Amino acid sequence: MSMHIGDSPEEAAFRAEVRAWLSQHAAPRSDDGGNWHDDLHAHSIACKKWQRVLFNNGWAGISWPKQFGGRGGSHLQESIFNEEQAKFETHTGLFAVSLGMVGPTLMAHGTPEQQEVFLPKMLSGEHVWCQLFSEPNAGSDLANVATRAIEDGDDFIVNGQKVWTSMGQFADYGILLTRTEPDAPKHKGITYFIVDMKTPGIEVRPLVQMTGVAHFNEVFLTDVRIPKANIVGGLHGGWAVANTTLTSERGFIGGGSSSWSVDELIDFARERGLDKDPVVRGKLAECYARAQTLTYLGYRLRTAASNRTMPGPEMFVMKLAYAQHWSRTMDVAMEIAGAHGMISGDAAGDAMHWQHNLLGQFAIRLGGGTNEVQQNIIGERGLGLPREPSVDRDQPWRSLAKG
Amino acid sequence: MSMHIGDSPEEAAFRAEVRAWLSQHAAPRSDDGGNWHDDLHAHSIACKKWQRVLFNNGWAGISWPKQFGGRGGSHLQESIFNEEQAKFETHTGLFAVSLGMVGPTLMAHGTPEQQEVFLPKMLSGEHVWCQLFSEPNAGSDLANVATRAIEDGDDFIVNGQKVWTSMGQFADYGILLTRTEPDAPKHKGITYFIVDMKTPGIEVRPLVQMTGVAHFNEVFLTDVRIPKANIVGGLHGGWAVANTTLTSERGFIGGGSSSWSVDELIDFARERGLDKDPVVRGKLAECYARAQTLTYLGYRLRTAASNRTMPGPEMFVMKLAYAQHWSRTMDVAMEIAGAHGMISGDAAGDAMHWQHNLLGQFAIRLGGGTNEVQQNIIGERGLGLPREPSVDRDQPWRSLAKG
Amino acid sequence: MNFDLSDEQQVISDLAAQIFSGQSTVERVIEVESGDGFDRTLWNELAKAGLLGLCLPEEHSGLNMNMVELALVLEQQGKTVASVPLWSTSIGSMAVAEYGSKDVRSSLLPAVVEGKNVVALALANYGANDVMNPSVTATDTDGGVKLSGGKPAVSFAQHASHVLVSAKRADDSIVLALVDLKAPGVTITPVEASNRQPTANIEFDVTVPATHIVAGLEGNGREALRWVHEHALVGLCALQLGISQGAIGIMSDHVKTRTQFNKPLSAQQAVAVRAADQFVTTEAIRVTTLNAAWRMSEGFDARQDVLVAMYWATEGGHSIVIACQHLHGGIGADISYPVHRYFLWGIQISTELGGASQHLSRLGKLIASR
Amino acid sequence: MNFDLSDEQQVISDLAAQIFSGQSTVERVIEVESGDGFDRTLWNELAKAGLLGLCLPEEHSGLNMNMVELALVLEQQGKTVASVPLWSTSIGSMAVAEYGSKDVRSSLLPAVVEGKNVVALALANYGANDVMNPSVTATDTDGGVKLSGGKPAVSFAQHASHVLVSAKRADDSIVLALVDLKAPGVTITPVEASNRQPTANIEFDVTVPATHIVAGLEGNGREALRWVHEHALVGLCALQLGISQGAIGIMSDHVKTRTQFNKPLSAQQAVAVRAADQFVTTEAIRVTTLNAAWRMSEGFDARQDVLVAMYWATEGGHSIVIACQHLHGGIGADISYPVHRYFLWGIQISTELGGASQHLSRLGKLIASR
Repeated sequence: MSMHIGDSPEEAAFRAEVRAWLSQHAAPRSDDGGNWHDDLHAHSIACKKWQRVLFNNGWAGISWPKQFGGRGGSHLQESIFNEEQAKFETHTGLFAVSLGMVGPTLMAHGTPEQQEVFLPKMLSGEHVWCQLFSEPNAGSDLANVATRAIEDGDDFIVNGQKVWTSMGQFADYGILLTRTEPDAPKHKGITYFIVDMKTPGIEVRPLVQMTGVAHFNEVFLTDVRIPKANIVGGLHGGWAVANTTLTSERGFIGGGSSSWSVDELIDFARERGLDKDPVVRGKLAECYARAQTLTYLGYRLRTAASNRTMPGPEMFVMKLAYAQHWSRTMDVAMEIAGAHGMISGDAAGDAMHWQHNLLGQFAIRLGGGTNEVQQNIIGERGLGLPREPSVDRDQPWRSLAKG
Repeated sequence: MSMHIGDSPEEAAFRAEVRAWLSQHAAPRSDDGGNWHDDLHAHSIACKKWQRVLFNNGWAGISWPKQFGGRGGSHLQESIFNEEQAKFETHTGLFAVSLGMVGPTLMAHGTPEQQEVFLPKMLSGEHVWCQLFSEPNAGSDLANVATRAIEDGDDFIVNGQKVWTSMGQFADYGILLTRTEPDAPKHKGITYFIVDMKTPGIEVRPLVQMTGVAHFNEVFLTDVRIPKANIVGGLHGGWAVANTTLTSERGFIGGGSSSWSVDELIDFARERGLDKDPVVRGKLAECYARAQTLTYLGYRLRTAASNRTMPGPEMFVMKLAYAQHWSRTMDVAMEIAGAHGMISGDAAGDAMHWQHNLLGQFAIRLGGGTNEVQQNIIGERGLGLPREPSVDRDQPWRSLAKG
Repeated sequence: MNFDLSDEQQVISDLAAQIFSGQSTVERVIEVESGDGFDRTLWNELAKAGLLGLCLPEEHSGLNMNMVELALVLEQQGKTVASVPLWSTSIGSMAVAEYGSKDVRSSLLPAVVEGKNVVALALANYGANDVMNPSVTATDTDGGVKLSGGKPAVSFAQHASHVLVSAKRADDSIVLALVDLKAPGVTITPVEASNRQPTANIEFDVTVPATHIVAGLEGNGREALRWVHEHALVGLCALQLGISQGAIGIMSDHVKTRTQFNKPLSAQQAVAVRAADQFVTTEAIRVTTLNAAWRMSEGFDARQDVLVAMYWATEGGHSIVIACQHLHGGIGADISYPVHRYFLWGIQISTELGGASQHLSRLGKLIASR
Repeated sequence: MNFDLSDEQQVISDLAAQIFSGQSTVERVIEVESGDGFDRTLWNELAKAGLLGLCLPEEHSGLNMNMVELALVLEQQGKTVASVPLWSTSIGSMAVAEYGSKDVRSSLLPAVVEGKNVVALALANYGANDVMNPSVTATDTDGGVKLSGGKPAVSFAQHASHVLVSAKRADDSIVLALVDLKAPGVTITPVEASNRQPTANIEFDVTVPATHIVAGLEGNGREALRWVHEHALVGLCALQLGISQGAIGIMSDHVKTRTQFNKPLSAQQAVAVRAADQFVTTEAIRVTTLNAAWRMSEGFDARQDVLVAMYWATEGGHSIVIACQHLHGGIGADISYPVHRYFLWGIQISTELGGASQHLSRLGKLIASR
């Protein structure tokens, strides 16, 4: 098959079909990138509504096998759909965890019953999922989770605290990492559960961020009872399952559609009378170059996803490049914004949009593992550097100092 | 005493005196920064000649006490002298190690006899000194030196290999770090010697660098006999003495006069017709800002040297800022040079000067400890971060794996 | 040559440190933030200590000091992100003392020293924001100057008694006017600022009496605006110096105590190195700010020096607060944790009165056209 | 959509890898460096494998491939810093094949494929070096064009049979001429290049017959020069991609094996992170270079794509070779250790045909004036 960087005739036809359908079912994207930041609740309702439209029209889970209610299409088709969808005023963020992370994990590791019960309702938008992974002392070092799950008859009883649970306040189900064997080394005593968020003992507390909204939550678990049937990947076998979830997350964060584009930034510079400034032009060019690069890195990932199993360090490269691109572009945007860059609220106009994204950069830098975690993985997988000597890999988790 | 950023009236008078003397004894600096890189031998002769002129006129060792043959002046006066001297076509590099590192070390740790024998001839330029510290497996980790010194009557017999010995091919004496107690922890079994470079068993092999010259040397020591009287700082007490030497080196590298200036870079841009290019102007401005910053960091160090003992992290800050400034400026210079930047030799004209400095940046980045070593020290002393956990601090040196 | 603070300067710095760290605790900052955004208790303490008249003439009850001392005090404010209009009040009142008529000086300054008058600064402009090219227009009238037009993002406008505003006549000459914010024809529209300080846009349709035209009646408007601009910039640098130190302090504590992979973050790959780089940049802000403030205090031309300091305060300060925020990981995103305020202030100061490119452009022009 | 190489492209890449890594060992590079700087043995191998006619038409014994395949081969050259004039000969002969008269094609190309003719490229200019504004002047004469003026730093000029040179008429129209380097009126002055490849300045005072005016007789000079320029730039990107990988490979081996403080360098603070960043940048060079080469091969407008790739090849390539050199510590300064050649080549390519700012300026103009 020869190299082809762009749509093949079949892909172009698919794209045209998608665009035609979208233009009938959604409004064109507004200038401010769909400024839904301010009202998460309204956003969540819009997401559910749109997911239902997708599902009813056969566009939900484009790359998912038909047996799970998907369209049975290719990853490439899904990417094309997402690209086109981003040009319309559509709301999708509520299902990022469900479709991007939980779905692939359950397809890979779930029992047939779990797949049958949960996957279709994920696609239809009936169930919203959240991720209960990070803890106050288990961030980059996720394998350090301390939330305890203790066997009790046909159930486990769970106690602990989770943080950075995106959209947790809207979730029906969660995927949950727990410690079930404290005397095993830390990677080997973890169990992965599906948990119904309405189970007694679960309290979700929103965390307000700099942007003024509470995208993330703390989740407290007190004597939460979960049936054994909800274990994914076997008792103490949760680490491998978590890795499937995380790999999906990194791909999502690296390749997700943005709330902004370099074209919009160029327009912004033009409105501010700076598009002829040679220094600003050079900076816009750098942003453009980075955006193009991400496009091609994305093309390469798609090719890999179509032709083979998931590649080595490419996904981590993409995620790092994306975080850099986001942060650099926002710096340029704030320079262009000038005094306007300091004002929030309606008075700020377009500048507000960029400020939101500036403040939002840390979710990109930190989600799916910090930049530093990615860099270490690239060092190992891309350059063959030895893993950083670890003092805690083989010791019982219980014996490690807790931070 | 009130803040005064610049010469006081007394200092201005001293500067005028210095300038008057210099203009009688030296030619103004040429445009290419005194392009002595090509002929080290001629350079070494010119250095000796100039040092003798300084000595005969009472300008050698301005801040050295009179008892050691110095002028008994202040550090500030010495800085003023160096600043003015840099505006003239003077050669001084050969004595950088002698005066900048060995002198201060012997004044602090030498025996009265060592001080009496060596210091005056250092000042007069009769003796050239070199540093025999680094080894193939002891670079950043200098305390890992493996060159062995074994007691034999009134002498020690030394075997080993040293590298990166600056100007070693011209040196009369060297300061030498050796391992005298392999069973002690690595910092505690090191002895610091003065060695006559004409002692049998010393072989100096020049290392040609990218610039085409051999500023550095490898030095092989085979059964080299050194009298015990040449120990500085006591048997096994060499590490503290070495630290005095290194601190002096960092100050020298951070504050030494450069072979280039931002003014020259601006002139270069003007010659190339790029001084009105807004992007180039912005880059020149950044270089200028960095240069000014180094000036004030230097002022602060001088103030500290005049008023108190040597400060905490300031010297390391200066060295890092200097390395960054050098490297950034050379990047800008090569952009300005364009196609000329790729040509060496006479045909290159001014571009050659900048290319030399581009290639020379690694000496600045690595001399006196790599940037990373400085950053770790700043982390400890500036921010109070705990020292990186060391696996080898307290174990016998002999038991450590050798790289 | 002496780069050290004098004993007197050290006293001022210590006094300011004591007041700000004593009064403006994290709890207090949160309390003020949830109120009207002006810490009046702290403001009164500063007045009592004489710090509101630090650089004002003795005849108006001031301490007659200069920009270095003010920088030392603003540095301490930045360290605690205390919400008081010290920067604008100090710079604005200094401009009045330097250029204003006897009338305006006597009416404004003693009340500033007592903490009763608060001055806002309206130097930034709508559009491409060239401070030397004001967007408010000035028209001479009988006995005064009429101002028309708007100024964006004036901090503390809603709490100030006066605003020092720059305006431009049709012939491009410049006027600096001290406007009473209660005067009819002044419209204040509060806006949200990123750093959550009280901030408003102001529209002017007002005639200012000649007594309150601080500069520009006698052709000295441009020079006076440049003077105010340079002092304002150095004030921002000093604030940013404090903000950088505050952010680095919180970050250092975090990386020392936060354990991941069974060792402190500061012992993880790259964390210590990145932290050290922020320290180096802070030192660059420090020495260049002190130098610019000192040259100004001595009456030397400080144009290039101010731009050098501003380069570090914008480019460097920006990267410091981003790094400190980043090194906190998820914890930093929680706004009940204090580091984010330093991030917001740092970003704000990096854009207030122009970003790094703008300062480098001006500096480049100065040095390349020598 | 397919970003993978085709089987045929993979074969070309493997073949090139085998030839370059087999022939151009570190020892051989040193040997060639101490001789005349042209590895003729390797050149003959490349000819035998057909790689010198890779992108030339079949009628002239070429393989009729295009820029992607050439990029794959140049990447392998970069990895081994092999000293052969593959870049200039390929681009120069491709330009002749694309624009040249039948006469010049038949006389030049078959001998290029056989390895007998070597083509140099004289695109850079004295002064501010705008490639589209040649410093050699062209004057039409009877039956040809007279060239006057000089070109700096032409690599392999002293070993080439021909040079493709850009020149400008008084009316600003452009001429591309293939000049016989043995012709009277051509003066070759060898100069030292930073990357130690044979290089010379050339002075022209020569009349080129119309048959050897490759473009510009019929008003297509500017278009042809742009074509050559873009192809030459992508060729440089591909070389830089190889150089970056070579440098990173040596650096990785070093930090894995070099022990300091009783553990490998790669486990020291910041080393692994910095190494990883270089990998990310190399991947950026790779995907943008492949994209630009592919678009060119397909005949699409690739102006912006070439500049994006050049941005990474210059800015990114430059920082990669500096980081790799730096991470070697003192060892890298010893020129008997191979990493410094990658540094020198990387620096050279970063300045050849303009630095990063120049490419960003052009790109900025294109995207902002849409």
